[in-house]
Amino acid sequence: MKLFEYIGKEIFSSFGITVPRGKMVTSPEEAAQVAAEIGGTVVVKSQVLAGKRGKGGGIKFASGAEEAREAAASILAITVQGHKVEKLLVEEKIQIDKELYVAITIDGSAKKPVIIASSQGGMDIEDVPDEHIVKCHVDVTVGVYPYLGREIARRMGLTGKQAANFAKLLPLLYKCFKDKDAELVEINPLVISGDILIAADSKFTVDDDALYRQKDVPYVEDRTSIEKQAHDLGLAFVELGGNIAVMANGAGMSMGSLDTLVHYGGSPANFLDAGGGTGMEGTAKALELLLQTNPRVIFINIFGGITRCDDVANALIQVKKTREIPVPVVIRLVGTNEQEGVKILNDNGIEAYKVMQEAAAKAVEIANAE
Amino acid sequence: MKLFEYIGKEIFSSFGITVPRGKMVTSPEEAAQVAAEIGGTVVVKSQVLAGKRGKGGGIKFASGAEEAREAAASILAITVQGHKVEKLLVEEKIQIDKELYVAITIDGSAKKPVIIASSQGGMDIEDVPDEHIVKCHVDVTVGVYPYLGREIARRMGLTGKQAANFAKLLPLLYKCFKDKDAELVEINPLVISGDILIAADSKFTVDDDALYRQKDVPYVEDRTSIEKQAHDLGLAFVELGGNIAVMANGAGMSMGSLDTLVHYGGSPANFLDAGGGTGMEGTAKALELLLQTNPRVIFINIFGGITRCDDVANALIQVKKTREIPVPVVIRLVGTNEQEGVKILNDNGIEAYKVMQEAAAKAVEIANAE
Amino acid sequence: MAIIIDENTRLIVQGITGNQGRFHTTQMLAYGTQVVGGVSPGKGGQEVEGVPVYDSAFAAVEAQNANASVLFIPSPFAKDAAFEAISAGIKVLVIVTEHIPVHDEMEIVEYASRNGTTIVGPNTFGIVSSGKCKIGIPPNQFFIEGPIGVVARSGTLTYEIVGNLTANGMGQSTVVGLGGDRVVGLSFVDVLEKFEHDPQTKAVVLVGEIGGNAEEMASLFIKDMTKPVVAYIAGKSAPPGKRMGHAGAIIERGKGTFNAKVEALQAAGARIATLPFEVPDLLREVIG
Amino acid sequence: MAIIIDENTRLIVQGITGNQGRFHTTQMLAYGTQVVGGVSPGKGGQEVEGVPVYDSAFAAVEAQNANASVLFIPSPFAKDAAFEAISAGIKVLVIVTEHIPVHDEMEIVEYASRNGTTIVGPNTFGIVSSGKCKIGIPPNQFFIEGPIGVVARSGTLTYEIVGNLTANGMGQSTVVGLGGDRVVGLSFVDVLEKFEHDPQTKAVVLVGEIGGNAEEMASLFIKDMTKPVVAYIAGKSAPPGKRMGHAGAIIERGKGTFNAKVEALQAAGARIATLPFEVPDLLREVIG
Repeated sequence: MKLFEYIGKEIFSSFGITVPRGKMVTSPEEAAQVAAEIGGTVVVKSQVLAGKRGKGGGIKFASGAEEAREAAASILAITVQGHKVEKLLVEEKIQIDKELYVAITIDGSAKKPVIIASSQGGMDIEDVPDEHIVKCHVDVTVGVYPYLGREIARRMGLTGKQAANFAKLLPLLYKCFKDKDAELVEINPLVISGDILIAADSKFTVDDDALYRQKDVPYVEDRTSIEKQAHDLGLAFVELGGNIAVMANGAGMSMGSLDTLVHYGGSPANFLDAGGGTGMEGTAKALELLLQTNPRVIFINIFGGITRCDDVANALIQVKKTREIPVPVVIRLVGTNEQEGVKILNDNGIEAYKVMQEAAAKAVEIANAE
Repeated sequence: MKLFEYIGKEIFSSFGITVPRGKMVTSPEEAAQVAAEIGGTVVVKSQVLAGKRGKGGGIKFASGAEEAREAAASILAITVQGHKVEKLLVEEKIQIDKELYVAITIDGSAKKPVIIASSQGGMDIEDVPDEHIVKCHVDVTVGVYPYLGREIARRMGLTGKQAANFAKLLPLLYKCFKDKDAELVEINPLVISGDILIAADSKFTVDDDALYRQKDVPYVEDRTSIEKQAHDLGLAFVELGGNIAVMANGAGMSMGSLDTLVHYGGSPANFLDAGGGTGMEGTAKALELLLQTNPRVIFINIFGGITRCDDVANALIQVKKTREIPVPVVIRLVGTNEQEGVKILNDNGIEAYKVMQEAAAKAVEIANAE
Repeated sequence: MAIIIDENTRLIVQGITGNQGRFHTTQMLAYGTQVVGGVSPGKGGQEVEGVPVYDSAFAAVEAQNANASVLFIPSPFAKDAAFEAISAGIKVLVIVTEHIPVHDEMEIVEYASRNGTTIVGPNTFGIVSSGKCKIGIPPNQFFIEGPIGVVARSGTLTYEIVGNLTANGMGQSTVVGLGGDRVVGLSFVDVLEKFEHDPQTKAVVLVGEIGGNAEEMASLFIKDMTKPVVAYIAGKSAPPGKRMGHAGAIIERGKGTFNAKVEALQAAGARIATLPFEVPDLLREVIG
Repeated sequence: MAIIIDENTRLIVQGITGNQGRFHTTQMLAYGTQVVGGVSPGKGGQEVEGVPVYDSAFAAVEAQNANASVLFIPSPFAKDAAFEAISAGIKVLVIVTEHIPVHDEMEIVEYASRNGTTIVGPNTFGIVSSGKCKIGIPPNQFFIEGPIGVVARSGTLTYEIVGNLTANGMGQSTVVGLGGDRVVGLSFVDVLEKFEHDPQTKAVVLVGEIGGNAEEMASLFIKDMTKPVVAYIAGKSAPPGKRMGHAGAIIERGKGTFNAKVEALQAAGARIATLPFEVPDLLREVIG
């Protein structure tokens, strides 16, 4: 789960990391008030889960309450990188002597956290040449000590108080990363302002699988309506925009199904991993979801392991009985309890495919028919 | 630093370990009031840094406020194991189905914490046969997980809810041990009361060297007046009761000096490690301390490494100038700046020994002279 | 021969008294796996399908000389159970559980590596040394003994491919599910290395997917392998920035794309199946 | 020969710009130790007694190919500095600092053991391979080369005994200060084992003290040693329950008494010096 900038900064601050003075607001009036409280020049930043907000007009400077009100009103009226703006962060404008970059994320191949730092902050880290990037893995049983901060500061070319302050910051950032079950904490830019280091932005992603123990992290919704319904059912769902609704069991199998459909010239409406062992009821609800994508055909691809073919067949029949299914259903059904499943389908006048590619080709044929 | 039972229990409770309801009081009136609040039978326990308080009359049961007042008055009037009683803990009397033992301390030879547990609590762990004691070292980079509690519970013969509750308790106790820089946390007895486990007593020793970062642990004074003065000077000092005041540099050297004095028939007044590199001023203050033990002779044994012999000599001369030293001083002085030191002493009419045993023998001779 | 597990593997099931644990214990016994004990705190002394249940993994290992374990334990408790197994001396630990927090996974993997325990998973279907031992949840009927080693990140897709192999008369030496999470115990390279040295294995099927750089790392090893490798990579049609079910299956910041993986594998000499069902034909070409 | 350190040891001094660090750098250089660098964050580029100062241990190790380090760092910062040295690849780390919290010491020792670093101390005078290399704080003049290995828990007492040895013409191969704290890196057994295999060492002096069970553990090893051992145990006259200066020197719950230690050592064949000055005579008896 990605957090808004202002939430990430609140967390940083609670761990002792310096952030600009500021406050989240939702209206031009509040923005004016906060600007007045802060005094001087403020920056008004759209709070959306996207980068490059400045280019989309999502960040404006303002001198005084009136300008802040206007800036807030104009940003609240636009969409930034496709996101409607509902929240703003009004902050003091800080003195920028230099911009650094620092992040901690998870390196799956090393199986460890990795610290990424650069003396060239303020731009995408992907655009920074490798020789200006310092990377360092963290032993999770040891954690991050100040010495690691000193060493990384040295490799970034920092000296004196700035190096000492970076050495203080890094263990705090790691504690943040670990205590909040983060997948990513990123400060870009980390601003050098005199000798002080200030987190001028925050990217903060919390591991979805750890949300059950991160109750005090405010929930941020970043799913479409259907994706949210799927999530509430415990299903992995991604909207793709095509016209073939797809259900398969297993993430790899689902991707394989999409690839096969595309291979035959089809256009999938979604990714849906119905999971292993989802019972009849879950399967029925998954089918209801698929119908919401308004497809021209539904493609079901089941290789029964834990999933029982008869459960899937019964679920399909059940949905058919309770509501109109306005489009054809192409189903491939093999594996556990295959015979029972196929019989149920046949008894209800539905053909079942045994071979995935034949079923996929059929689904594409229906979808692409005039 | 050893903590009183009631402080240890407050810490346990703050970590989620169940303790009896109760409160520390310092007068019979307060004891009566707390007993009334608790209701039923209470136990009034002397708060002194010693074991076996029950045998010394330091623990009494009382039904109701009046009895509690009387019990408190009687305990406040006595000394328990040589300690004057100034504080009492008034607690609810809990139902005792069985008494267990659990402690975590430091095993110097394994260089790790060690968990010690027994199904035979309520007595000194030294008196429990080995086959009823479960020991288990802790990897400090891993810590204590519930599984270790389950396994130890199993080896203690616990089952069902009691085992499950022990498995919950152990990680809390370890967190307590680690977060508070403890050298020892001991619960004896750990009372089984129905399915609940209650810490009916606490022994809690915090590492003196970590007190600088354990500011919220209340300070408990357990030193004699001279020992406290020595501690405030950064010197290690132990009162021993004899008539030869001893100062040496280094703990081993100090012990060796005592051993040598005893070997020659002497009786040391104290252990004093003047430390390495204690300057002139510190040495002078150490000498002042020695005089407070009212010795018949002062024995100074210096092997100068970091410590400079001229500093020690100058300190001695300085003290001699500012106040009367009413007893003879026998000094052995070798090592760094030995010549300078010996010259200073000789210039002031003091002889310096070169060989430790000769000096020790001389000091004993003076002390034992009629 | 086979890799990681074989007919001498003595398995305990942690969480044996739960629905999943009970069901798959039955299935594993039916496949021929030596399930020698189960663990369920507070239920020691019971039996599940004739398998004795113990209160702790230590007790089970002590009593049964077990060397492998499989976790059917809900994610919030999985780390504790994994540490227990590793502490108890288990050498192969299969973690079926999905949705374990990734910080827990990093700690499990680190602790296992310090103790010499092989972790299969988390979020894996498990591992099968066909005809000898199955640990995990795949359906029994598709796994027959033979010369093909299979290593995969995803589950059902692997059944599909193994089902195709079996239908084509191509048995498997060992089928390893690495797991779908971002941090898992075994890498492709770890398993490829073992297949390279396993006399039974004649060719290897690698089932990868978008996200991460595990396939790219694998290609560095494949370059020097003597045994042929056929690879299928799922997610060709997946859009960037979207997590395709698996935590690890996401193209972020332009990394972990289908094309990069396929190019790396092809350059290393692997044959690429465009769709899952092409694998048997490609295998036939490389092993003749 | 010698043990742990020798003429090839390349030392860095962490905390070189402090009073202690500066003073003892001079002393160690005077003894002939190769002090190749110092560490003092923010002071990189300076020199102390001609020794270049670096901002981090990593920088110092990189530039100077150092393999040993000594800490003159206040106790609250000692753990950080020790972890830095170990991470930077230092193989012998001497921790002079006293009053380090024991929980920090346990973590340092554990991390060192995982990384193959030998820890001397904490709360030690250091280690001297006489005539070759001195790391730590003992006065230079008493350490001359010879056949006697010395291992001790306390400092000044060791100077006393080594001073006596030197006065009696008995040089030392290596003198090791284990440190006076409850948890230290090296044990008597670790050092005795090295002396047993060191060709230069003909006899060993063990300087112990009350508290703990290090001497009892040592006696188990001494039993099987081919080289003679003379032991002195300080604290015969110490009362129980009182900490005699060192954190480890305390008789608690009847354990760690003088008598228990002397009996164990005697039973193992060690000769016992009742007082420090008896050591040379006893040595003469055992090595003839």
